[in-house]
Amino acid sequence: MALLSVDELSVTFGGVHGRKESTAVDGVSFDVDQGQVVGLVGESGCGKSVTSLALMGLLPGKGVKLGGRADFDGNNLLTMSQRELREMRGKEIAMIFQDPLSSLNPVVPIGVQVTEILQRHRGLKGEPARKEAAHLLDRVGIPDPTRRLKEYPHQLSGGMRQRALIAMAVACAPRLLIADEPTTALDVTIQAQILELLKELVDEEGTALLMITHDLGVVAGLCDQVNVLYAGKVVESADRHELFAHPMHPYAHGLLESIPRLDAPRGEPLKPIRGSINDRIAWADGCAFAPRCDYYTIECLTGTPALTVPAAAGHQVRCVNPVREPVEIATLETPDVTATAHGGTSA
Amino acid sequence: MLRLVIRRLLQLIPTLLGLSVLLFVWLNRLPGGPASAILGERATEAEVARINKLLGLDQPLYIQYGRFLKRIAELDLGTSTQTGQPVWDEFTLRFPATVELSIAAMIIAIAVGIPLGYLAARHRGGWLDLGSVTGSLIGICIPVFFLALILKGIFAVEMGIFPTTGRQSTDINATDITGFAVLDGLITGEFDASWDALVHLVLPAVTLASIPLAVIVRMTRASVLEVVGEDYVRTAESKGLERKVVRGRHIMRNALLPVVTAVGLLTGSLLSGAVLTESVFTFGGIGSFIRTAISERDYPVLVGFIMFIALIYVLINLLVDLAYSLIDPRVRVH
Amino acid sequence: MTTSTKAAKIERLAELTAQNETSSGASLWREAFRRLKTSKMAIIGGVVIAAFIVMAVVGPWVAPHSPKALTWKDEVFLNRGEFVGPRGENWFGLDHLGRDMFSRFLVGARQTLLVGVVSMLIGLIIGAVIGVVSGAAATLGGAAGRRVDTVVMRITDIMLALPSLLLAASIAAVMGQSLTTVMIAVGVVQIPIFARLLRGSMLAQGSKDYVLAAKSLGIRKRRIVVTQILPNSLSPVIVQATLSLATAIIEAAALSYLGLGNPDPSVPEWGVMLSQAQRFFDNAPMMAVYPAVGIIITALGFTLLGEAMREALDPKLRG
Amino acid sequence: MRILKSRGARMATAAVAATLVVTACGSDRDKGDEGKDGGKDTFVFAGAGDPASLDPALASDGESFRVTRQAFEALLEHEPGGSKLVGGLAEKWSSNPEGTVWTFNLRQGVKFHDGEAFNAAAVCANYDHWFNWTGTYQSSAVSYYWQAIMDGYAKNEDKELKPSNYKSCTAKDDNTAVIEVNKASAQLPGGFSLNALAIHSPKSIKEMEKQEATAKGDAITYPKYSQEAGILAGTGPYKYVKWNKGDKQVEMTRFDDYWGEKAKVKNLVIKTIDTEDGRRQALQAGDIDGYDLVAPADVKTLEDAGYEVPTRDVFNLLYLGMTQSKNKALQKPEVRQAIAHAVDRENLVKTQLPEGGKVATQFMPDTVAGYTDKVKKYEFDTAKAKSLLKGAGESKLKVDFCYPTEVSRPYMPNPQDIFELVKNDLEKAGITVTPKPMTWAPDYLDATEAGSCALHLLGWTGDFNDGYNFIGTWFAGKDKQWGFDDKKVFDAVNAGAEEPDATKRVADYEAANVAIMDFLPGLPLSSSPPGIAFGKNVNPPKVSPLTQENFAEVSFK
Repeated sequence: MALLSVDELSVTFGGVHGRKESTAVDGVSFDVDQGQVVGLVGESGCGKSVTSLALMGLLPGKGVKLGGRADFDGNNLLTMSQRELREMRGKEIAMIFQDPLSSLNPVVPIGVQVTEILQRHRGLKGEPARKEAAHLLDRVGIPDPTRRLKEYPHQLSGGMRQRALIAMAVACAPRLLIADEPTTALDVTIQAQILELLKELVDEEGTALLMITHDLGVVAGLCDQVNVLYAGKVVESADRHELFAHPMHPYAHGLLESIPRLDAPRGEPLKPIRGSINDRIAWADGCAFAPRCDYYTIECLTGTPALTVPAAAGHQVRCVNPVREPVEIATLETPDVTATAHGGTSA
Repeated sequence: MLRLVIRRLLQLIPTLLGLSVLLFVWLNRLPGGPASAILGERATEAEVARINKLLGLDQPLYIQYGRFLKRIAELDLGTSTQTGQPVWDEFTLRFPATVELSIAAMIIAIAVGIPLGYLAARHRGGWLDLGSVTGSLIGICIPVFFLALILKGIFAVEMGIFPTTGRQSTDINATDITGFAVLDGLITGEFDASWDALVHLVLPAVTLASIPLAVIVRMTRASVLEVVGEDYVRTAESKGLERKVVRGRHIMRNALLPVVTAVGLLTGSLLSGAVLTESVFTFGGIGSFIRTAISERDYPVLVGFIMFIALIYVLINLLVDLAYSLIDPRVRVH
Repeated sequence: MTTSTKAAKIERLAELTAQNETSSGASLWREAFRRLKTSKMAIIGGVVIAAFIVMAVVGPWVAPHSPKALTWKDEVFLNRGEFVGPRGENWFGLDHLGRDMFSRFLVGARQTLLVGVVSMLIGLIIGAVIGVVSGAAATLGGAAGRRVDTVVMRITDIMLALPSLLLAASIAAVMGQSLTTVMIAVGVVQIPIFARLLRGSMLAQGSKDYVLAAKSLGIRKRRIVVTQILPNSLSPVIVQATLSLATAIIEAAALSYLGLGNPDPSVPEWGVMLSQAQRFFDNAPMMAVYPAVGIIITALGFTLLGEAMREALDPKLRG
Repeated sequence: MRILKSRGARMATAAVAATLVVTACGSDRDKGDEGKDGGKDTFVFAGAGDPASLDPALASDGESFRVTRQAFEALLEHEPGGSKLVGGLAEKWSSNPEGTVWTFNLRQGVKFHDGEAFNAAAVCANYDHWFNWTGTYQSSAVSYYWQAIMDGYAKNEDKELKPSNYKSCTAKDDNTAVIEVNKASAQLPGGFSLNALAIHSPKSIKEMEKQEATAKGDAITYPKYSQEAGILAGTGPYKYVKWNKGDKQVEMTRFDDYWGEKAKVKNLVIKTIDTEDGRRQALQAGDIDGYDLVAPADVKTLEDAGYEVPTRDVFNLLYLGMTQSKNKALQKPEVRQAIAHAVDRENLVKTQLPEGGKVATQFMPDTVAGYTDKVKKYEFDTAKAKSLLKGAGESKLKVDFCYPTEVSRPYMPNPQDIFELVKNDLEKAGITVTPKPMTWAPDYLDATEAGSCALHLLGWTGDFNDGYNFIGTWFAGKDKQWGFDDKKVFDAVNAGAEEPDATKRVADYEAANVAIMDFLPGLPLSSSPPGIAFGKNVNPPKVSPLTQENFAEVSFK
């Protein structure tokens, strides 16, 4: 059975003192198996980060309604008590955040920020903790770790900071690692290195990785299974090759088409998706993507489209009239991470 | 670090000089001298004139200012017209009392204010939040002397829990070493004296604490609210750290930065609060002394005091900056 | 293309950025106002202030008796500690000289408001001028400007260094006692605060991209300050102004406690009334409580509104 | 009205307090009580201001004398609780008919605090010490009373000083001292009773003479010995232990070799609490056992609560001063009379002044020899005031009215209130009054002395029982404060000044009073005793019109 299986997860904000409710995540389901890398793709605001926070139990208690279930080997994360979650976090499930600078405590030395988690979950104190911390920093490729331990975040470079964060995340060899846009805040070259590092770690440890990104390049480079999110719902879910070969949902299709192609003839314009995520309609009335959709027909407006399996097994699509013709992707087979890392900028 | 200290102290000099001129020009526009202060209705014009002549108050302003500067240069703040004693002695005599009071007040303000502010922030919108916010607002809005009167009326006169005036009961003659009544008791082992002094401190300290307390509560609250939303707190949570670690190491250590600055500035303002508080409780500190100095136009004392305050103010800010650079690594670098 | 047209284009661009920014400033205001209307603090504060202002305006007309005349002077026996409490014709009772407390309270509101507003304005205007000068100098003045700035700030340093009450007291002492003195004294204390504040937020604005852009495009400095920096620097000042009204009223009360208040005690002003009444706190506590509560509530009103405005204008405090 | 002391009020105040009281639970009752238990062998009395000097010779204010009086005694004293001169350190005294040679038969077996014996030599040592003062000691800020009584010094350093009236002091024998002056003076023998001229131990005087009073910077520095216990030694029932300036208190202890009845309570502490309500609350809370200058409003309250609130006889005078040079209208007798008629002095005394207060008909209280009923009285009559003004063509009279703030004088417990009442009366009579508040010292005193206040409130507390001590201070000659020149008045006043014969002198004073009240240079308002209060468990001393209470008489119930 899956390590993490999310089933009809929904997150609703507001409702407290007069603020109107808004549903950020609207019945999302997906699984993550042992050692598997699963991508959660979509433009910002599609609810992918909220999903991750919901799984970690990091959403504020007040003004947030959770629905569905998210079973982490058998027990539902959503109903766990804070105390249980505290036990779980950092040890079983760890998370890497988007902005390494703001995600590190500016007034606490890196060393402490690493050792504190070791102390918490592995009971390491003092010298041994420091040794282990140094070892971790070394492992994530931070040179001269013992010196770095004493330094403060502002003294590190962006890449280093992200490495440090990763070091903390993997410190207790968690079984699931959630990475929320881990590379977005970094320069392109660094991005690649970080992705490489993640890849290594996952391969070595057999850690499952839930990669949350808007960057199809990252997905192409890393993920086994990909879920495309739009307006809080999974609109397409397939394994990497299948998706890149035959994206069926017009949105996914659009995303892929909008990747600038290195081999595209000069002068050929890019093909971005029209409009923004704000021009949408409620899922209840029909397909939220309809307003931006090239293939949109009147049928799209008859209630929420169901997740169907029109083609290959395990390739689900939430669309009334899926796209049939494939897109040519320069990087379809064995995508080279560094080449595509700076690819998708659709959102 | 050392350079910072030196630079600040150098900056102090022009400040004080400017201040001295300012004050001198001000105060010398005031009429009269010590004569009528001493003699009351018995002072006849002739006598006033004679005494002013004796003191050289009849000489032109610039000469007087010359004398004044010379004195200042010799670190001689002059002589109090109220008491006929050197201003410096009067200060050293009374300052410990005020310092003791201010410290007590600050301790109350900090010890109560920071936790309260934190809790208010964490239970935002809750009754505690509401209570402490309104409380602190009232604390800012209630005239200090009125608060003093009420506290005194209720806890000293009605209930008789605390004494109404003074620093120590008259029958306790504690040996005076540092001038800090509480401390002296501890040093000499006269614990009853210490306790007695402490009991005398409570009401004035609480009164004096009201404003800093209010400010600290609100600052802490605001700054905790801000920090709680920071990414690194989320990171800490994502590591599954115990609550107290998250609170202490990750929230408070950042949230307190602005509060530290505030505390520094407040300490300055305490001294003017002391003027009112001490005179309501006739607390034998510099505050009540200054109050009479104000109404009796004891210029040497006023000038001396204001210079003194300016000095303290600068020193406190210096300390704040040092403290700041100790707790915030980002400052240390440049 | 010719340089002239190029320059023109640059100008246009800069103006666009400027408009863009200021308009965003304007929308900030609209946004803030919207938030203000929903804030409980603001509503309570607003109501209190409104009530206070109404009282100050109509008070003297609706006052049932003369606030000055010692109409019932034969009924109060100070030397026997016999005061007259609330009764039919005198809702708040009589003061220690046989004047109608209620009328004095009503009329006192006007005086109190007057003191508060005028002294706040003194602080605001002078402080603002100083602040703008050094702020502008610091943002655009180059080396010389920075020198000007430091000098000005030294001066405000000195003023800040003095305990406000002491400063006020010595001013009152020098200028002799009068209502004007009180207002000046209390106002002067506010000057450095406003100066610092305005300068601070101007510096902050000065480093914003749109200003840098405008600068780099060589738009006249005065223009930048007037059209761009100032409008966006005002919000904290307005907040402070509201809060200052509260502090002014309280400081004024403190001054009259130190005997430096309004010279003519027959003219009712809450601060004066309070400091007079505290002598009889034991025999007639209410005599002190009325003006005291008046002061506290009013100050509270202004503080609440000020705080609400601050929260509304400062996105950080929202959540 | 006690209703005001209602629960409602308390709740209101309590509520306000409660929001802010944070740690007010930190103490326990008995500790708070210690002051009171300790009170059994320590009597704590609160005055309104710090003493200026522990040496009475350098002092000129009541706060100082309140302290020094317990430790020092003069040749003559006033009878306990009265204003009649009686023997002090001198049992008997007499003078020659010219009133220039004063012979004192000294009390025997009197010891000073430093063990020295009291004798004629000691007396002369003191008088010669004062007479030979030099430098700053000659400033009236330091030696006011010597100048008041004896005019000048052996070598006057300031030509404006009058030549000294003091001639010599000789010790006829151990117990007989003879003091000679150049001419008879109204200041004698009263002056001999001043505590400022109290007798110090010769040994201590030697020490004092080593120290200088200096005038440095902006102020006069009193010699060190006058600021601490140690050198100073008198003959009083108490001797100095310590002047704790920080805690604003002078601590004294019983002098066991005192010649008379020894002090009943072992320790005496006189401390300063500068506000009226501060003192009252301290008494109510049991922090002190008594205090002076009780606010009139509190007298009844304290009495009802069972405190000892004895009433002093009046020995002071409050008047409405008029400066004719400042406001020409005041030069018209009708205007002055109109003002006199306009002011409701009855109401003032009835409502504002403490119990025992009296309306003043002339410029001396009825306890002083020279007081007479034959003076012209000006009853309250607004209508008459109006018509007088009309007659004088001053119906639209405008006048400045100065009053002191933040001060309470023995004759004027609450100047601001008195000002408001008088102002109100004057306005009723159609006079426009411009209030001119000033801080008591220096502004108000300087202004009034310089004659820059058309109307003002001032007064006087007698030093000893002699009429000249009152009227002489104001009307002995042209004075800016009054700004008039009227030979008739001046002569009448001075007639008594150099009259050696006591009875004749009194007659002169009565005549003077009549003359003054006919001319009406100002309006005598009232004589009122400063209130004094003691704890419930205190047997108070005889209270004195000259506020010369002797705390040695105090004992606890």
